[in-house]
Amino acid sequence: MDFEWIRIPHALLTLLIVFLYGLLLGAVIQKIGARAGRRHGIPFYQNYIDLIKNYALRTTITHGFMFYLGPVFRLTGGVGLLLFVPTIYGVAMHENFSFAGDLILALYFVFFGSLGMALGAGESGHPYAAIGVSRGLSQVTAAELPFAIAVFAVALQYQTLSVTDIVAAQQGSVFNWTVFTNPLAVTAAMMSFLGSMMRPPFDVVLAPQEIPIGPPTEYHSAYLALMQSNRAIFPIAKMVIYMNLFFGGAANWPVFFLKVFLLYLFAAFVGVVFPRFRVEQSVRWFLVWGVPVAVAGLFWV
Amino acid sequence: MKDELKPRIVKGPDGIEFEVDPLRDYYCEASPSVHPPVYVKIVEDFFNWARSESLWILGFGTGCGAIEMRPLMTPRFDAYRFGVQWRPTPRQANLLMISGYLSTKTLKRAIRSYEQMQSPKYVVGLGSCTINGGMYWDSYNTIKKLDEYLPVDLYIVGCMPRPEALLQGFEDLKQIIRAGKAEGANQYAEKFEWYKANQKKVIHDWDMPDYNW
Amino acid sequence: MQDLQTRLAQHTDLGEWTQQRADLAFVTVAREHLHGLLRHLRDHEGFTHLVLLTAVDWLEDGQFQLTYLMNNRAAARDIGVRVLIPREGADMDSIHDLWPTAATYQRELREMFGIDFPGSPRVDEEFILEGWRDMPPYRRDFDTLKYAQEEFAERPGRVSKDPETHMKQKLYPDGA
Amino acid sequence: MVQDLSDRSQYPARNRDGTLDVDLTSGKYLKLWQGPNHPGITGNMSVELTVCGDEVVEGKTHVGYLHRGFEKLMERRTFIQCFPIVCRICVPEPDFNEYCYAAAVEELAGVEIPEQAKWIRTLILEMGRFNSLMMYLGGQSGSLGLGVIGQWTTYVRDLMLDRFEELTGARIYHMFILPGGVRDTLPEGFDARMEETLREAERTMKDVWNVMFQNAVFRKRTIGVGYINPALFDDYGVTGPTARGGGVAKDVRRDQPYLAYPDLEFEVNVARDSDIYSRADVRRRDALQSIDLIRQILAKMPRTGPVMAKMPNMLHWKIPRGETYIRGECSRGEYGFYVVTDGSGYPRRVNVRGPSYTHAMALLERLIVNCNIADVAALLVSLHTYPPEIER
Repeated sequence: MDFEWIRIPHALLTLLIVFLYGLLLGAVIQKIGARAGRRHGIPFYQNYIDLIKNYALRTTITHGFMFYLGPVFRLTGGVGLLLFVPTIYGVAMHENFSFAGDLILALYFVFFGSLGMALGAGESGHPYAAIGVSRGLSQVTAAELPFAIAVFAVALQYQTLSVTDIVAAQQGSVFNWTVFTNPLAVTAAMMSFLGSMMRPPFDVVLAPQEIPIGPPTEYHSAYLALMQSNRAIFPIAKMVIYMNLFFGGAANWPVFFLKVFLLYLFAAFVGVVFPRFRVEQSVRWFLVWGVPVAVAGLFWV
Repeated sequence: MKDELKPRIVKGPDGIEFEVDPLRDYYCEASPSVHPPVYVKIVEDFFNWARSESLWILGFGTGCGAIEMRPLMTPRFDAYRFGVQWRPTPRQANLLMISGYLSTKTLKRAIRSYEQMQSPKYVVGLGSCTINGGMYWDSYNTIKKLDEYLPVDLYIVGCMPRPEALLQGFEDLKQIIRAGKAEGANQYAEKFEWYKANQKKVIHDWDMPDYNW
Repeated sequence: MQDLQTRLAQHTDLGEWTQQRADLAFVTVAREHLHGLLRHLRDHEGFTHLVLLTAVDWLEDGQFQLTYLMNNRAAARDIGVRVLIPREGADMDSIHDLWPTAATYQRELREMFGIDFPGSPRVDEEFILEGWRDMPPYRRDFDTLKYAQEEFAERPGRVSKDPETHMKQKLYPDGA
Repeated sequence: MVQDLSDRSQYPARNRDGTLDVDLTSGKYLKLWQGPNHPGITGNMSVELTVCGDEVVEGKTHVGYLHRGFEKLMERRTFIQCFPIVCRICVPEPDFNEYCYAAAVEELAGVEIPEQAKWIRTLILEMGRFNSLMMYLGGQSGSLGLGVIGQWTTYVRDLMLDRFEELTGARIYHMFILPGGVRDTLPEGFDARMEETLREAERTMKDVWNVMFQNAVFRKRTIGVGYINPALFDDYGVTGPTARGGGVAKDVRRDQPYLAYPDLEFEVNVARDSDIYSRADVRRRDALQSIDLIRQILAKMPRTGPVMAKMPNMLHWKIPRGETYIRGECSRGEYGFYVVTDGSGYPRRVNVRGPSYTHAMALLERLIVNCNIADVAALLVSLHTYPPEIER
């Protein structure tokens, strides 16, 4: 297999675009949430400033080796996820490093960041971080289950494990999208999507009231900035997967921006009007509502 | 001093007994150091601008001033527009609002919170009671002059200061930061002995390390 | 509330009875009768709600006055039971067995007045003050202004002038 | 969901003196501080939690972070000098302090206040109650992560603060209810502007009902959680909406009417279940009731006559020896002032009885056992605690 070196700068370009768009999108979504509360909310460039400020803080303290690695793992999860799925379908420049079995790898990367975070936050020694991590892991695991089953359904449906091929199969008409060919699997996956976006009703992990903000309690300045970067990249990368698997992928940047924005908006809309579930309630919710639908989607195929 | 802070013998899960002195073993004893501006002026100016436009307040309502914080976060005044946000943990905050009188018991917590924040960090004293005791000038439990205990960048007068006054205060603080004059953290590190002596004078049961990271 | 007074007098030696309002009376009893009276009021007279328990320092008489205020909601009336105890080595029987919430009041009195309530839960724990070394602050002989001046750094105030002498000096600089 | 209350009485074991046998080095228990620097806490107080897994086995309330020694300070001030500082005792609803203090002093001095002053006082108390309940609704939903309700209710509260500002000249500390009456009459056009505010408030309350009380997740988080046995109400001195949420129609406005309440028509709001949801619902209906009462007051109140009684020279005002207790129904329960005078120009002793004093101390420490950590904040808020009135 010959490797084209030009793919590396191309992938980095994709990463940069996604990163900048992610920061912007985060602010826009926050503004939309603020409008629901009759406010104007933060300026759309606020996230960039916050990021610069956090990198510019003068002091950092550490709690040990794993404490460093936590945010690094988390960022790796986000970046890795993005790099191994095709961002824009049919444009060689933004195909990234997709290959035949990338669907499995993507599934792994979705989980990777949380694990790294668990190690890092555990090292910080703050009890709130430990509680947050234990809540987070149990909830993410539960949320992942319907998603995994839905992905199996899709893989079975198209008889491939390559994201590119799945996207290719959905081209042509809007009605070729998985959302119309297998609505049950998509419903289950969207439930899991809500769970993994860390927005209400499934954000008890980061809840400021129930425990002060969970895993990142002890993270500050550059560490926090690293996690903010991840928070810009990771949801977009995740939404790229959803978009590719269920909503026909994107053939150019404007379509990509629009679809990602709509997906994000879906999570935000649900988030604004719901309080949080407790962890055991959300786990139950995923198992009771998510998994059966996903299994039904499996049989639909 | 509380029981759990006294030196004692602890038996670990593996059955080995060892001695623990919580104040020395669980905390770091190093005192703060001065972190002067290190970059060239233009970069430092740029960073100062970023710092001023992104003020993260520690959500710690120390006194009655906290009541005017809620309107600041909500539609009428909406301080988010000006880059002011609230963070629940001191590690991530840059601005400590001392919202009103500080009883000696709260002073202890405020000092701890302040020391856990990362520099550059700013302190705003809110209301006349932080300036000279205000209504509580003869009270036996509130401090009368905040800048003896923490390096204050800005005072906002009033009892209560109105939200408009607070917004103006944020703008003034931004001016100070942009001018590079908000070096409270360094001042604290330089005059550390003096601040500690003042703090220990009013906090009688000092059961924490001298500097809380 | 005259009926109540007559009924109570059959059980207990009542001291001074003050009818403050139509629905509020204060009565003084000796400390040994207190527990029985409170129990009787609670169980038989419907005064089930302990409104507050507090102390008044009568420094001149060398006494603390403890006030137990109770409310009978059905009859819409209140009764305050006063007990006078000596200021020196003040202690009192705890009533946390009648109302669990009284333990909080007793903790406060222990700290702020120095009145001991042996047996009350957590009565010796710090409640409001932390690291307090002076005399209990709510006692009358505790001078809060003096304490504050000695304890806390103060900001020098503005120079203020007595208006009369100031105007005199201004109008008649030579002191005429 | 109802919490599983299967027998936990032996777990953890108790020592002989009744304290829990909790060995922190065993790794089984964890000690957590909720507060004072914590967004899930109402004001500046803290709860020391010992948890085992997600379950709280012991909770201790720590207060005193806001102690200013009011009761001592008032002993050093003349009766009129006390007036500006009493409102600072409780920040979110300061007017009750002014009313209780003023009424106590008037009773001891034998002053009768004019009719119009009574009505204006009632109006101010109801406006204050509405504001305080708006804070509560925002806090309760916020403690469960539903931030948007807090935005809406604080907006309405701001509108009501505008009316306060118009009437008294201040947003938070109004200092309007003087011993002897009130400072002024209503400004011109006040009724119309108040009506506008009330309409906006009613619209918002409708939204709150739809988004908060009808919300499946909110119901799931609150129904059956934080149950208080009504049999405990007397033991723990529970009053106000917390008691009314458990089916006991305790309301000082009805039981021992004061000011203009005998002339107003209202029902005491009661709910049955004594959990967080019913307490929240009682308070929501209380807020609607306040809106109705404000309308009634404005319709019925006399607009002529003095607002201040004839008072002696305030600088040399001496009040004969006596003691009294004045109570009122504030938004959280029974609020009262116990005032003792000794014939001098200064009060001998003032004791403030705030409802949070009993709710947040003894009652909370009992309720918090076996509670999930995620519910602690919601439970605490549902008792509607304002720490400054605990420690004063």
